[in-house]
Amino acid sequence: MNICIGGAAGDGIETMAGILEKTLQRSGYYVYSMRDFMSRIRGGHNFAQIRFDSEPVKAHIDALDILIAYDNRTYDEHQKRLKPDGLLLCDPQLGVSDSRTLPIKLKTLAKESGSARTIGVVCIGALVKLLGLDLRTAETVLRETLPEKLLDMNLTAVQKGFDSVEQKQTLASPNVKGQLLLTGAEAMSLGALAGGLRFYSAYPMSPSTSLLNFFAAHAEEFGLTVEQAEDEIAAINMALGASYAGAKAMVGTSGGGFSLMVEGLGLAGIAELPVVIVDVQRPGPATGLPTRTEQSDLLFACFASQGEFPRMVITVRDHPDAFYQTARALQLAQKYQIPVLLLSDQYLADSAAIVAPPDIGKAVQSVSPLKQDEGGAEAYLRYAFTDSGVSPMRVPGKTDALVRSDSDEHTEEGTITESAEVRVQMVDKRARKLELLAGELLEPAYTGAEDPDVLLVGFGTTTNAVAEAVIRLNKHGVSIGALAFGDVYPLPTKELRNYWGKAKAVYSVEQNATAQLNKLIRMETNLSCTDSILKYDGRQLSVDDILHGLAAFGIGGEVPA
Amino acid sequence: MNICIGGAAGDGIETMAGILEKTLQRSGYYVYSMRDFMSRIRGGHNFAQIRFDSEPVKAHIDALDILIAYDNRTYDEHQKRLKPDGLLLCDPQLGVSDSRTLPIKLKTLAKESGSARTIGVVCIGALVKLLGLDLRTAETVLRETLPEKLLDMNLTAVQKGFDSVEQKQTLASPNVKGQLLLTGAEAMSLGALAGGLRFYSAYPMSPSTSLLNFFAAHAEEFGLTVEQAEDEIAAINMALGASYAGAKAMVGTSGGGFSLMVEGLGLAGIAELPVVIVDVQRPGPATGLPTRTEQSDLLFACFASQGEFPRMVITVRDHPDAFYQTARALQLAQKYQIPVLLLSDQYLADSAAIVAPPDIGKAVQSVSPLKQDEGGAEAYLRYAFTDSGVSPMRVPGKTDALVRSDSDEHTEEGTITESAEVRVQMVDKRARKLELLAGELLEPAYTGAEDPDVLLVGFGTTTNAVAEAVIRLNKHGVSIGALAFGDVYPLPTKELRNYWGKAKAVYSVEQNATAQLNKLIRMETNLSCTDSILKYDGRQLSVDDILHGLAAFGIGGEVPA
Amino acid sequence: MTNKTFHTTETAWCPGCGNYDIVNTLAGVLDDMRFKPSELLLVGGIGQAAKLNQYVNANGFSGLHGRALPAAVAAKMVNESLTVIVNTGDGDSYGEGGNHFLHNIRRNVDITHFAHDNQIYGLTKGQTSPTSDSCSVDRTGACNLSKPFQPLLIALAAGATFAARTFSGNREHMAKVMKAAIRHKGYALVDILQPCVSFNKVNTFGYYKEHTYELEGDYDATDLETALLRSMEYGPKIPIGIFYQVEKPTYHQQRPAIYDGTPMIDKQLSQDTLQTFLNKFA
Amino acid sequence: MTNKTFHTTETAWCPGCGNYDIVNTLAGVLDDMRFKPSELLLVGGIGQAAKLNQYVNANGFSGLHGRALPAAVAAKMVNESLTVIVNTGDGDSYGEGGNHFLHNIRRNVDITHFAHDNQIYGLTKGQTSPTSDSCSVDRTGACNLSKPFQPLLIALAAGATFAARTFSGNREHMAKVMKAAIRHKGYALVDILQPCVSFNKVNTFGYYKEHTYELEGDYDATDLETALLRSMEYGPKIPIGIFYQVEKPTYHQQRPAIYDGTPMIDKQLSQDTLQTFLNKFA
Ligand SMILES: Cc1ncc(C[n+]2csc(CCOP(=O)(O)OP(=O)(O)O)c2C)c(N)n1
Ligand SMILES: Cc1ncc(C[n+]2csc(CCOP(=O)(O)OP(=O)(O)O)c2C)c(N)n1
Ligand code: SF4
Ligand code: SF4
Ligand SMILES: [Mg+2]
Ligand SMILES: [Mg+2]
Repeated sequence: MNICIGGAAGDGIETMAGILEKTLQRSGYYVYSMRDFMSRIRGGHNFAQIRFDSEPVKAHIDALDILIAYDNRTYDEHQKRLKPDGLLLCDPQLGVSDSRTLPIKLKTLAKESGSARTIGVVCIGALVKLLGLDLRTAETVLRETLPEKLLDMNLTAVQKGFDSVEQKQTLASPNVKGQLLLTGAEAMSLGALAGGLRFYSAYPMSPSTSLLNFFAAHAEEFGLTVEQAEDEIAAINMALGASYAGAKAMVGTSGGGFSLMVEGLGLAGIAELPVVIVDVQRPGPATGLPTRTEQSDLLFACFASQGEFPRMVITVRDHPDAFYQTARALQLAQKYQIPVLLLSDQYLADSAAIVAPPDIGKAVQSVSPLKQDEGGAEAYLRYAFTDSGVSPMRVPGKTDALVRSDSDEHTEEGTITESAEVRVQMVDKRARKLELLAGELLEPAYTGAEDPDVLLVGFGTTTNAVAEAVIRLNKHGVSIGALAFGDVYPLPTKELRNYWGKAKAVYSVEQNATAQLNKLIRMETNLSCTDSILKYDGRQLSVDDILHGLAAFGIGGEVPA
Repeated sequence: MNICIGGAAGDGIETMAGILEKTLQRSGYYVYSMRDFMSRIRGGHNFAQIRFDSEPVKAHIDALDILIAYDNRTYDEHQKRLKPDGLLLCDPQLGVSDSRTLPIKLKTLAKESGSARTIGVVCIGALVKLLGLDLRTAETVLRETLPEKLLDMNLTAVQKGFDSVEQKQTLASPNVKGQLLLTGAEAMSLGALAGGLRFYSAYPMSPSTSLLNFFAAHAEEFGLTVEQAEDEIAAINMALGASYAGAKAMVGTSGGGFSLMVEGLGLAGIAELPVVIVDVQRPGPATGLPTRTEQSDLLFACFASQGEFPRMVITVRDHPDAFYQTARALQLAQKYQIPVLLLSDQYLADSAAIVAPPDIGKAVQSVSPLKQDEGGAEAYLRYAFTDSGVSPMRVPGKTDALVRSDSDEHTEEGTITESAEVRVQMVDKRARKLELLAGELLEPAYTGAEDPDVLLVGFGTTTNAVAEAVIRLNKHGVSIGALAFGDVYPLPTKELRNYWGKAKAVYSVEQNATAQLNKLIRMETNLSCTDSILKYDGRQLSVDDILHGLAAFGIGGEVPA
Repeated sequence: MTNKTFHTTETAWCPGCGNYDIVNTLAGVLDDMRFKPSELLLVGGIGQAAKLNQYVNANGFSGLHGRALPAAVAAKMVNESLTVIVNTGDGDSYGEGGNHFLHNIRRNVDITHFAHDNQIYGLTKGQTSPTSDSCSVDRTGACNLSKPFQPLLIALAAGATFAARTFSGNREHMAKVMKAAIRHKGYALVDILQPCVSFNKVNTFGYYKEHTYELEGDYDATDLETALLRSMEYGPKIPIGIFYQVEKPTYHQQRPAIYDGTPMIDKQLSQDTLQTFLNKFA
Repeated sequence: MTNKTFHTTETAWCPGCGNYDIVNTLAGVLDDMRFKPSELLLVGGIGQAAKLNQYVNANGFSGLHGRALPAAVAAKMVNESLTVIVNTGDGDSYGEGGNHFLHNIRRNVDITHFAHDNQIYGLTKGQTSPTSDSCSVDRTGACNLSKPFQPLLIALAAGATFAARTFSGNREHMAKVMKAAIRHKGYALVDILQPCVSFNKVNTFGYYKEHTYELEGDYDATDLETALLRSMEYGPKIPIGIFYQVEKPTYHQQRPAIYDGTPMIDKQLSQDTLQTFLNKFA
């Protein structure tokens, strides 16, 4: 089932979607729910799209079973996607003439319940009935979610909605238990906590603000330093100061803020200060489309900052990945004393999904500790020339040794040098970390036929939609497979070369305009894709988009849902 | 002849080198002079290296004919490079025992002249005699260079130096006339003026400060707006405001400052504001080696900023190139309404060379005007969807039409939009400029054998050293050639593919640690170099370094100078 | 809209937002002052307030968050015939843009800066801004554990030649102050108290209405000491008006050799001049 | 060097530079105050002044130009047992770092900030800094056509709880002020007038010696009005001393639930707590 709820900003779409998701979760379903917001607080057009099933759902699709339209604009924008046998749920006042309409006097019922603002809950009541869910589940969720003083009117509203319609659907009885409902931002935040986060600084910026909100809300509970910085430059430099002083530190931002952090990224590189930088991508350049999604900061993340130093770029694929990769990123940053860039995007950050409870222990153990190599010298040398390239890091104040850090090129002691020899040794020392790091890389996940004729390559948050498209095509006999990169730089190349050798054609699937993954692969492996499926209108590639894209290349053709 | 003058910071090496270069110029020689400074004001070790000849000289070499040592450190650091029959000029007080020594009582003579600070001029006097130059030429230069009140003592000093030695060399009589002596920074500044520069803003940062100093010194004379900004973010945003208002604008900085400008770069991209950003590179990351040289911002320049938009990256190869490319960059930025990044480095910025007087008219005509395509609409549309991708740009206040610029994605009128369709059209419109721009690209310059077995590829300021190495090898029968890129992104590929097809092995020659040009070529063409000659100790690749690097690959072997 | 020349268009602001009063008043002021749209340049950063230029019939530049001032002063530098007015938020002006605020006051370029001060980050949904009230004042929502930023005091400390405060709900006062600010030769700051109905539930229209009062009729706006002290008065009673106004040489006036009245964009360096200059390197 | 524990090493400064007096005095002060090198963290940005930490026997962090303060306050946030002292230049503190200056004063983290104010950009060879004298004072070399930046006045306007000025050539005075600043609970700014012998030919040792005088014995450093007014006195006579000092809750004190005395780096979130929290999403 795929439900879309649309209205203006300020209509409470977000709240209603949240309650509905929770009700579906408690009713035992798998849920995947995405958001599409405008960059305004009132008016315009926002929508949430909630897909649920008794089988796992991990991506969004286009075709709708139910459309809930608060206003005519919602109807106009989405009715094409509503299936012929779909259900349009709206107030008769809208005056829509569509045979799929199930009119409910939403406004009247809401007012009768005590406030026009309970419209959403009236809808939920109606949906509960229509879908054959238990009204008590919805009531429990309302009780947990709403403030005391609003509860009564909303309980009335949900009942009125429930009573206003007849049950229409009998769904497969679901039985999903003990799973969590998490947004991408929540999964990432929790992963950071599992990874040992102690310090978070940020300047508000959509769509990364949910991370700041999360950490700020729980700073006391978890004893974290969480600081809203005066700008992004302050945020990254604070994180580096905290990291130097011994706290695992992370910053979160979106592209524009990341641009301002680039000098700090270089400081992390030369001073070998562990830090995780989260870039929750949105369409650029500059302000771009502030509340939409894109994967267009990939090459920027790989080459940001003057000069050269080892870094790692990880793209987050889905909710579990957001948890595990964030925990891993913090640990890798610490182990190799490097900056780790974590690329997410608006789509994932704001989407909610039902996932198995993440395993904290597993997250913590995902990175093996490094056998510390203190270098040859007796005195403490912060930047000792070690074989691994990783020098002994100590916490200032926790040792009698003095700890020095420097943004200039420096000696093993950490003091400025202009020596040509030391410069070369230091660059080489830092670069040596890449050798160990290579063994740490996670190969891309593969989905599909064993020896695929067609290979798709993608990264980050398009992963599950690509996989679903592949599975569907496999079912229709198409020999296709997909590699989904999480770690992208350094680029793991084993599986890539393996499958590339088998495939007759390779396509990259990317949420950007210039096929950046394709470029990166070419740069790193000398392999070049046949073509690419690209989307850059700020709306995430759906399973359908991928199927259509492939069809345009003559692959698969018309594939029924 | 190759002369090195070394001493501590504050010893006046810079002044002395300047006077000597000018004297050599006036004596009719070609001169190529480089600088090696420490990041301090007094003490340490600085040197200038001046190569001159009656034939054009365009790069520095290692072997020295004359070493002028103000102190023992200079002797220690450079004596190995002094030829067996070379001349060491120093005060006997240094106590150096070296058969190549020509002791001169520099300190005594300077004091006798009236000030210990005239040591450098005493040396010049001695050099004039040793090299068989005319003392009056040096005197004229002193008169032009020094303030009135210091003149007498310096004229005495130059005479004393002249009298202190016997003429040792009889050089080929030179006859170079009407040429200019320019540093790289001067050539670039003059090119900017030729290109129509009206606005320059910057924050001081070595090694780019010479540009700011130049423009600030001549702001009144040339009627320019020159502003020292509070930080680099201000500098770029000022330039963009000035550009919007109709002034050709440029900013200059080094890597760290460029990092801070990246968000502004994206603004130029989406708002289609012409601007030239000069990055005078130094070794990074972060503070790195502030007064040294490197070519390690190449990939950063190509991919800096979130999001995607057309840009152009030009690397400056030598002094004439600095002039012409800067003029061209300003014009290309204006023609295509894009940001143009100009990469120079400390080596070129601080080096001085004798060059033919640049042709201002030629510089201005190097970019042909665009046939303006106003788009279909009647009203003025700042971002009209045109075939060329270039929309009509007007100057606010100079037309009744209103001019709007926006960092958000916008409509043809320049107002915010969130429409998926307009977004795609706008991205495509901007990207279309690349088609015309492709016709504008300058292919790399080729030097060497017609069908080379070995191909070198390089970019920017290593160009002339690479060319000199190739010419020397050609003379010794080695089948080798070199392509030197000026325009690098978009990468012109015609000559590259042409010569690559002929060569058996291809090496990139780069002043960085990760072979960034090699990576870029791979990304853009799927061609991969056999290996690379890399230097990243902050000191520029000399002709000798290249010859040694090739010898290590079994090419050329021991090549006499 | 009462106003024709500078008519405003449909906005993306919330119904009831204080920005409506500001844009409408400004449009009226511009009309009263008989500007032509084409000689006006409205500049904004990013935020709700910063969108203002999108809604007014004039030249418009929407730059980056926090970076309105550098773009605005530079446009003025190269074309002094433009009247340049910045409209942008408190977060934009004093948070992300704090350094430009400090240093552009020092430059005294002849531009006008209307800071829509809703004491909150509106567009990003209600975080604490530099000017948010102190947390010691009992409240829910965004507030400052740090010392709240005092725009007028800081502006005066940085050397502002014009510093004023007004309230969007007092349209007459706002119009008067806006006019004086636009007429002022040099950088003029007007901090405009502006209710954000969606996120700032404390500093509401009613709150400002109740707490603001106009500076006395005999207030001497040329006395810096007074201005400093009165600008610190921000609590139960909030004075509005022009706190300080003096004439000091503007950026352009200080550089008469460069800025002679002809906009820089109308002048060109002749190839001959450059050729003559080149010869110095021979 | 008279001092053993915090002995300084060879420097890259010019002979005669005011920084020598500063580093030597500071080493003495640290010794007097009986710090252990390992409990001290000296932070700098980039510039001549910023190199100071390289020459002292203590923990040292040399960050980016203009960005010393954010790194310093964050180190203190996560480890309140460190004594954190920033030494950096006027360009670094007030130019590139202006926004951090404003907002970190507001945070009132318990750190000390010694701004070596040579009124010039030293390391980059003599450009105008925000504090360079006004061009109206007849002079050669770098000077400000913009209004010179007044560090103490701005600091006070931003809400500093400690603001002082001293002169590197008056070592006794400097030592006294340094001690008070280090002891102060909260952010303490000391603007140290420091001759740059290579580039600032106007504000020399002799100049400062002649123009500076100490604030009166009965000066009341707890009165903000007085402090504001006296901090503007900068001309023929330049007062030095502690202009303002009051106790206000520090960053840590304002967040007792988070900062309980145990440095944050010594605490960990237990897997159990996190597990329990996770269950809320079921
Ligand atoms: C570099 C950067 N950082 C953050 C943002 C996100 N952002 C957009 S508007 C805004 C704050 C708006 O607050 P304010 O300036 O007070 O304007 P208001 O919306 O309240 O009118 C922020 C943080 C951005 N666009 N760019
Ligand atoms: C981002 C950045 N911009 C510019 C510089 C170049 N820079 C280094 S030190 C300095 C100024 C130093 O002046 P100040 O802070 O007053 O210190 P001083 O040398 O006078 O002690 C500048 C501009 C830099 N390192 N980084
Ligand atoms: S969020 Fe606040 S400031 Fe923004 S439009 Fe709505 S009311 Fe106005
Ligand atoms: S340049 Fe000035 S500040 Fe720098 S070391 Fe020399 S005297 Fe000191
Ligand atoms: Mg605001
Ligand atoms: Mg200074």
